[in-house]
Amino acid sequence: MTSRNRHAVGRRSVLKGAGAAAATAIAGFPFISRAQNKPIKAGMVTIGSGRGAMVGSASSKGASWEIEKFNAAGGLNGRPIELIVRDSKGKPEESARIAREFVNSDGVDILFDADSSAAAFAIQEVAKETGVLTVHMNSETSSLTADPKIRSWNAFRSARQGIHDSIAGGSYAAEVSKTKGLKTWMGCSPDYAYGRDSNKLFFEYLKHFHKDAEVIGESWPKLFQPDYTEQLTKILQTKPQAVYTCLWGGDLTAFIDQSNIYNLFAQIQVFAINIADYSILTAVKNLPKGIHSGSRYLSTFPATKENADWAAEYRKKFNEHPVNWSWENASGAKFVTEAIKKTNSVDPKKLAEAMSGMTIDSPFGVGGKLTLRAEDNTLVNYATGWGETIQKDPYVPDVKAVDWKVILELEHEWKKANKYI
Amino acid sequence: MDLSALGSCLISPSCVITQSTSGLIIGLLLFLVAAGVSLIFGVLKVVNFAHGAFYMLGAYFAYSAYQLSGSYLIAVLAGGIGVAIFGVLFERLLISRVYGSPVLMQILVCYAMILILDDVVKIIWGADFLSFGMPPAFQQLPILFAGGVVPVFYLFLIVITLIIAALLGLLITKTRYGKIVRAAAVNPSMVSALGINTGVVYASVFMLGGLLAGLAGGLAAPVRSLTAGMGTSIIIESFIVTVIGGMGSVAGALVGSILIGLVRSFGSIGFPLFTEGLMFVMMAVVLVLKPSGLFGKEGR
Amino acid sequence: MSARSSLLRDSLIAIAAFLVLAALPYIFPSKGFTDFVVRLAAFGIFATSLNLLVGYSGMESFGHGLYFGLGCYTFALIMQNFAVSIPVAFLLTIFLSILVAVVVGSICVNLSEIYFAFLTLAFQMLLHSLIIAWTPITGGDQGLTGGIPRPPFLGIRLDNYYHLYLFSSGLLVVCLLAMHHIVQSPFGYTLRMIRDNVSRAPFLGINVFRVRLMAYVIAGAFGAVGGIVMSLFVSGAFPDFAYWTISGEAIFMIMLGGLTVFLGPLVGAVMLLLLNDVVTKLTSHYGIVLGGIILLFALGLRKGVLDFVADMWRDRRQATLSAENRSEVAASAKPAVAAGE
Amino acid sequence: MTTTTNRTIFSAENIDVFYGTSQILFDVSIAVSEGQTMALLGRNGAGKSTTLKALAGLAPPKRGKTTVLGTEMQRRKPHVIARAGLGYVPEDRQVFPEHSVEDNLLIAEKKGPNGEDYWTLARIFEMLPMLEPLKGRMAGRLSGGEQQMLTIGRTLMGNPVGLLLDEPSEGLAPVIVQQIGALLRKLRDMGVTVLLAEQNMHFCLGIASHATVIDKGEIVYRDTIEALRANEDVKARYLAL
Repeated sequence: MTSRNRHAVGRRSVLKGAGAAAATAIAGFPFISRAQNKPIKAGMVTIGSGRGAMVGSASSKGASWEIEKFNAAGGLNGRPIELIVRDSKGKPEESARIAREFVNSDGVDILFDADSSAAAFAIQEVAKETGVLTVHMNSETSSLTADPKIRSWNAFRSARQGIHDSIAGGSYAAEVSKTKGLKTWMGCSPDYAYGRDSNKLFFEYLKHFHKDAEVIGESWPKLFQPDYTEQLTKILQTKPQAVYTCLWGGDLTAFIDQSNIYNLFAQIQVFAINIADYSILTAVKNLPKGIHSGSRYLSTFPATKENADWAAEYRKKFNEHPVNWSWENASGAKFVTEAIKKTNSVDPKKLAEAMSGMTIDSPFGVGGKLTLRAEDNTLVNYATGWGETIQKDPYVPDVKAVDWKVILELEHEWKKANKYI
Repeated sequence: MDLSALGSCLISPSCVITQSTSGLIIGLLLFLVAAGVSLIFGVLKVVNFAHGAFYMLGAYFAYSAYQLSGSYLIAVLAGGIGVAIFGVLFERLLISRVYGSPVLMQILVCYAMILILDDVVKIIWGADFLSFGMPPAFQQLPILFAGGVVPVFYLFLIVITLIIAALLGLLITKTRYGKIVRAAAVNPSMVSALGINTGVVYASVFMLGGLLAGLAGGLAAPVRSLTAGMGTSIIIESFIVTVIGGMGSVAGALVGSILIGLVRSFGSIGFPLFTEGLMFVMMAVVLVLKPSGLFGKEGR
Repeated sequence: MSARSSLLRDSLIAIAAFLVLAALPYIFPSKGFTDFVVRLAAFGIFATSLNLLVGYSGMESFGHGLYFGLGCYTFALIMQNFAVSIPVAFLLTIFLSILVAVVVGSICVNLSEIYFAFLTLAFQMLLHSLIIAWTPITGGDQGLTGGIPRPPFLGIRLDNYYHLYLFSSGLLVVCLLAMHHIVQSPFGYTLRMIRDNVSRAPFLGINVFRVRLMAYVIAGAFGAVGGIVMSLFVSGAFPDFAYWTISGEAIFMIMLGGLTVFLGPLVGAVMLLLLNDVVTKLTSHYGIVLGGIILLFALGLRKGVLDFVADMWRDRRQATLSAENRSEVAASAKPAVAAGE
Repeated sequence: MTTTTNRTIFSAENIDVFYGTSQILFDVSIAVSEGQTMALLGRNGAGKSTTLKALAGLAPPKRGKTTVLGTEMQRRKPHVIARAGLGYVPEDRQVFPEHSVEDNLLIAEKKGPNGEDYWTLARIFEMLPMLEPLKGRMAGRLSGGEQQMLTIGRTLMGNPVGLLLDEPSEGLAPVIVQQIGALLRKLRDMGVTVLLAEQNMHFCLGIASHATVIDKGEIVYRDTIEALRANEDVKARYLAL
């Protein structure tokens, strides 16, 4: 996925692509690096095709809008940022290749990783090797920044993080369990790194907050598995009181649709961390009420005017609802533009220094602030909470925010337990 | 591995019923796709890798038809007929041009088609996944049967796919058309010399395969999320079915599909992390012991 | 020309090719270029090794990625977990690949055509399932991350990109030379004879099973070398390298470049990698563009580029002998008759 | 019942046929007129089968033309030629082995070029009574002779105006060969136009009226079959084994 139009990444046409193809076929031969252009170049690696295509679509919108604002305000002394978006097709090795190509051939100043978690690790290797300023905008896998062996001085994460969400989820689920008397649990998470981590940590913190909780079964659908019947019937056989799932995207909608016909939600309390996102809420035709969900992105949470305005403007601009990736990428781009303004430079060392520990005003933060924590270059203080679904807008009317003090405390212990600190 | 869980499931009637229906439903939808793959291979000797994309198209056609008409029946028919037409065009315009070429060249054409169709779907219907929604008629509580749980919609799917399977079986074994198709699979030049236009036969087989895949896509749409690339997993399973059942055999495709469905549903209890591997083990075992498949003819 | 003198000639060509490759980074001083050649080395070796089966032996394997993935993971795992030198890990990887190829090959090579294709595919997917399921060792779907240690050996420091470039180009040249020697040897002729007329071979005292198995094992070993280069390039391993699509890509390289000419797969690898890189760069509609180009090749040329060139060359030479024979070839390929054969 | 006239039912005119790059037929011409049974004689590999295949459209000629009822057919697909009224019975009895005898016949059922519908299942069984009790049996399980009868019957089901028969006696027991000979005489008496490719001249004697001899892809002799019988020179040069 590529667009050289810095004003509207979302607007593409085949014809224009063909014209560009003809024009750059000679000049754009991949090995011949061209002279540094006037604009500041930012290269985004993301998924633009196949089942993950929506990642690229939302990510590029979130980031490009922020960049557009920066450019409209005059850029860096008149130098705008040019965002180049390329499709890794969901293959980590291709992500690594594109990232290297961005740095080595296109000479980008900033690398935006809006790809999968697996790709984030591959891109992290490129970041370490090349020293280019890198922002991971979608990867939620904690070890990417928590593990000092993997962490890099020039790589930041503007996405939410698995460990934070698990602590938040565990504490919320424990509250619900205590009031509803839920003891037996089952997990149904996708069988890949994110799913396994999220599942494991959720139950770890559930038990931390609620000693009586017991996991009596697990089922592991494959990522992008079309049919969850076998997992659903297994859940029905095991008869837990509650189920945790971190399925996401189209997998989650299929899971909800299929659960509905088994009448699962009436029999079992379901905690699905990824439902409260407009990509799911608006797509599912018969959204059951009473599912517990973590907040991904909601225009009503945080319940501020800034957040509601941002969502409304986004909708007007792109004719679709913003989603989790939108705010994560917007935030990543915002940190970078703020750092550029602050340092008046695109030098990676200066930018990294500025971004480390940086706090910005943001509609997505608790109290309107987001911070890139200095000790591990990762995002903290973003709005996170849980609530129950209803069938129509605002879908999750009452989101209970989870206290960041609790999250940070337990995160610290988790890091110690994993010998990261 | 959790063999004790599998054991205790097998002695519990409720578990057996629930898992069997889930195996049946997975298997029967798979059958509709695999039967087309098997038929096309049997008659044209073409490994139609693009068949998963046919299934995807069926789901999307059904989605749009459902948006326009609000009728699930019309949606499913639109999926089936739309893909049937597409199948004929694909065969006439592309695949028929590489009949004489090596198998790998045909696969190359199919692969190109998958790339193009996934992109076209993304352009027309968007990069986001779509959810069809359960038709109101099926928004009912599941039926309880001997302790097992069977959703009404799945019961409907099982019945309708079994009817389609039976009709397909009759079509292939009893009608003149079916006899010609089977004859063309064995000896196309002789069929041609008897005054039958094999080009039409080939196109019709693609039409039939497309119809089945399109119906499968439409039928499954209410419970599967629609995305570009949704055909990839089903095509691999279809090939496993085709190999296990025997290439070109409709009965083999049915048995193979149900077998895969059951392996998935019971495997998820006994080997939750290795169900995929289990299917490939099955395929390898069949290929080693009886390369032509359970229902295949030897020496072909 | 005797086998010996042709080996000498090939070796000279190989040395010249290597020297040219070694000099190129001074002309294109871009890491983009060296990256490209390293990837090309991985895929070039891999695709050519598959063509030993597809083109020279008539064994259409769909599961050759088994060896690419195996090579990639084995090498990366040995380097990460044991303090051995790169040549030792290299040889251990090849040894393991040969073992696996002997076992898998013994089961597969007796099957005919499409069944061989599917069974090899099944074994490859088995490895893929194993990689995905065996998370503690392989890293599962996340891949093997954390980088591959590269202790220097013989003055070669693979953590330097130019050294890695030289090492990969050297491997590419050596492997191609070795494979070319194999297909030109009596063994290579035996392979082609079996391909063209399998029923005649036993009458000539040829043990078809053994010859095929040997070809399969040789191809597997070279396929693993491609995987090793890839693991050095990405500094790790990903399950995609054992997925069926990797076999598919090698097949496309062969079909695009040509299967009747020894260098066809290498040319195909250049084409497919360039196509991928350029198309990914230029358009968001990657699938339509790449699919369209593949269709043009498949339906327009109906053969690989080098096949096409070779045929043209042959035709030109024959033109004086019989100007009209050529179109007859086309006419005899009537679909109705041909599809049933 | 028709009798022999001078109207040509089907013909080949100056055809050249290639397999790949090697030429098999050189400037072959042959015409069979209404009601005639013509024998095409020659050694194994002389080009008899290829001539029949060229007429049937299975080995399209590179040059020259073929006709059926006066229409040019050299560029036509086999099924078009079959529908134009030319029936082809291959030499190796290509029955559909997994279809029943009855299904083999029914697959081929069609009207002739002018709407003829003389041949029905009942008439075929009347003509080939040995097939009727076997009608439910898989064709692959029939004996060679039965399969030969079946392929002839199958082609007749298409109500052809002309029939190409490729070595119907080959590899069959003498008693079966006699039966096939009787069948061909019956067809001749019914006025069916036949081109009969054979190595065995004696088999043709009571059946064919005329003979054409082919050798190395070229026509070397044509006359009545009686004249050929008397011509020891031609027989020795082109037909002796």
